[in-house]
Amino acid sequence: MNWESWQAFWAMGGYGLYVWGSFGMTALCVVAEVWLVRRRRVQVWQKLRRMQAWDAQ
Amino acid sequence: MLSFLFTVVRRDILLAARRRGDWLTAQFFFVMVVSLFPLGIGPEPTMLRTIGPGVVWVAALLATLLSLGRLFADDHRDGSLEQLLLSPYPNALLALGKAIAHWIINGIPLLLIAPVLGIQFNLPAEALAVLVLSLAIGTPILSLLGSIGAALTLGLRGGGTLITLLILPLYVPALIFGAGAVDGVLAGTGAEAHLSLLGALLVMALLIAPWISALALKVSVE
Amino acid sequence: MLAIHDLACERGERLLFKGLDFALGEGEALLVRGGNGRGKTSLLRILCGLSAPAAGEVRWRGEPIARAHEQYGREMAYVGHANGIKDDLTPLENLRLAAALGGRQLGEDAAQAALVQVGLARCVDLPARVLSFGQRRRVALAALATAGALLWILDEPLTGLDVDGVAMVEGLIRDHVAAGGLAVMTTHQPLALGSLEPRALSVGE
Amino acid sequence: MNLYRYASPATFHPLAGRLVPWFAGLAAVLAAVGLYIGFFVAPTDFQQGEGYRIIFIHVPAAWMSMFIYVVMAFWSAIGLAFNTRLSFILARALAPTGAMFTFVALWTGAFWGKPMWGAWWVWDARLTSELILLFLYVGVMALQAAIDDPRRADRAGALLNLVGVINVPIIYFSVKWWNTLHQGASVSLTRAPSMAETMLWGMLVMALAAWMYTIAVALARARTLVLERERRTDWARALLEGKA
Repeated sequence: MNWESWQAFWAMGGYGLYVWGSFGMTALCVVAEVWLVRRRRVQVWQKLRRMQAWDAQ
Repeated sequence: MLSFLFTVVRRDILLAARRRGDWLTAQFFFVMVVSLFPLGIGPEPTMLRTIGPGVVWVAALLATLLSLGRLFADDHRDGSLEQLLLSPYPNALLALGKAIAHWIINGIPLLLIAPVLGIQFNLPAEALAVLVLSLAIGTPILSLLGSIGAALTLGLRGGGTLITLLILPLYVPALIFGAGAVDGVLAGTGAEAHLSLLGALLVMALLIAPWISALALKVSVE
Repeated sequence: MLAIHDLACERGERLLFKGLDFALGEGEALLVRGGNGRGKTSLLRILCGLSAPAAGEVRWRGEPIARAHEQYGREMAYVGHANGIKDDLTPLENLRLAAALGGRQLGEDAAQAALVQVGLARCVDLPARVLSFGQRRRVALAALATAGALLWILDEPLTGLDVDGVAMVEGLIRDHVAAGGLAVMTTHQPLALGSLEPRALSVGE
Repeated sequence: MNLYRYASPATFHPLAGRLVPWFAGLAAVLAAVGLYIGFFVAPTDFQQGEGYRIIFIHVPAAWMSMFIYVVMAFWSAIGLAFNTRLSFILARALAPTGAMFTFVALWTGAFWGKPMWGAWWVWDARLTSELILLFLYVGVMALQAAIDDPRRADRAGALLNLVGVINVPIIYFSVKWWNTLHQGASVSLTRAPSMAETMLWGMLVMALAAWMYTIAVALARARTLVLERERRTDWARALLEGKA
């Protein structure tokens, strides 16, 4: 095990800002991308359903 | 085949000659952009000498981009592009002819203006010669690669800004070798290596760009 | 000569037409019918090779046109919605340029004669910019007449023309077909071709 | 096996729908394992301390950014050569993820560079090429976004993609050349920490996780695109009805 305590883990031997800044931004990008893809899917579903209902009339 | 190429080139030059106003804009833009740098940075001669080659080259890229927007747009609007594409010759030849004409109309004036601007930047005589030489090899590359961008963005909303986004990254190698050649002279390491790499880029662009822009024209006109 | 087989065309996500078949021989004309937005122009653009069909193919002398680019380019002439006339050149220069780009020689006298024939004798030396819409259309038609093509593809050739102009186009088409040429055209106006009865093709019904 | 069957949108849509959760799950598991190795197994670097742990995302992100561009070019070429719509859709679905990884590589590069060389940004050959790669991604996406007709957008994007992929090595080489000539101004990046075996494993597992993630996201995006394009076909109509 590398870390003696949670505190040491978060401090990353003084590199906390850089390490967590990198991992944090990566996590943020991944979450944002997944969210955008899902939202797009929902929007397209709604749009297509509306169009189909319109066509049927 | 060759006569078709000549006809396309002659046609574009004739059309540019009938519309000198449009054509001069890019040249004046070039002069102005370059002249703005000393005003922004200060008149210190050694500093100007260091940045001079890069500034002239970057301004040449921007001036080329400015004139590329019209490369196919006018012909597209009045329908003559369709007629050109239907001519009994390979479309790549048409794209090559248009790029050559663009270079003659827009590239050669840049070469002629560049030494004057180089003097403003305190460049010594041999550096000026290499600057012109590097532009002479480099600006055809800019026209050839630019024709791809012009063909892809044909008829799009905001095509003028879009083309910058598409094409500038592709201009990076030409910029590096072109400005580097002049830097090489200033630093005393010589310019041959840079110029021959620039020449290799030109050969590649000549071989590839006309085909791609012909395909892009077909896609855009469809 | 000109044959299309099982042709389909899509615009955006919409299917404009499919399963279109016909063959056209020498001395025949084809009138493409269909309302606005039904794909008449799309069909003509596919026929001249500017657009690719979604399915099927167009053949000229038995060869797919994509492979016969050079020959097809020599034997086909297209007049679209846009005239393809440069505004900064005179009609005379326009005609001679069009001929040169098609790989043909067109002397000044021949070009002049063609312009006189379409009724532009007075505007030969004016830049096309100052001509009216109908006059510019006539320049395009003069270019068509001097192209020496076997197949004419005409998209709404009558738009913008006055009564004389319409009669002139009708005469051009009649002579062309009578001399063994082929013509494919669309028009919304009545077309009086005398004894020539064009075949009809409906799209997108 | 009939490959064309899988290339048909009607087959692709449900198939991709079934595959996405699997790839997403695999990505999550691999990422968990990779992070565990990265933080708890891999030892502290004797030169760079704990700061080097950024390598576990930086390097995989940089790999992915380049791989994805090449894969996009592959699908673009297939699409242009064989006129298969699905290949264009796949190329298009990959672009945003590629751009995301390029951005992550740049960001983590900056956060790594700051403590190691004292600067957020140096004009190093790799960083500069990566930046230009980001521009190339943005260019393709902007071009496709600007074109309304999907057919034209696909083809134009594919052509630009091919030009880009020819240019990437040239750009890399030219930037590297430029970099060696201006040596004084920059710091060499090549001094990677001496690679312990566990570090290599951590990076490989993270790279695999990134691959799985890319496949999952690209398939999900492609599914939406397919549905949008095929909305007038019978299968899409039936599908849209079904969920009513």
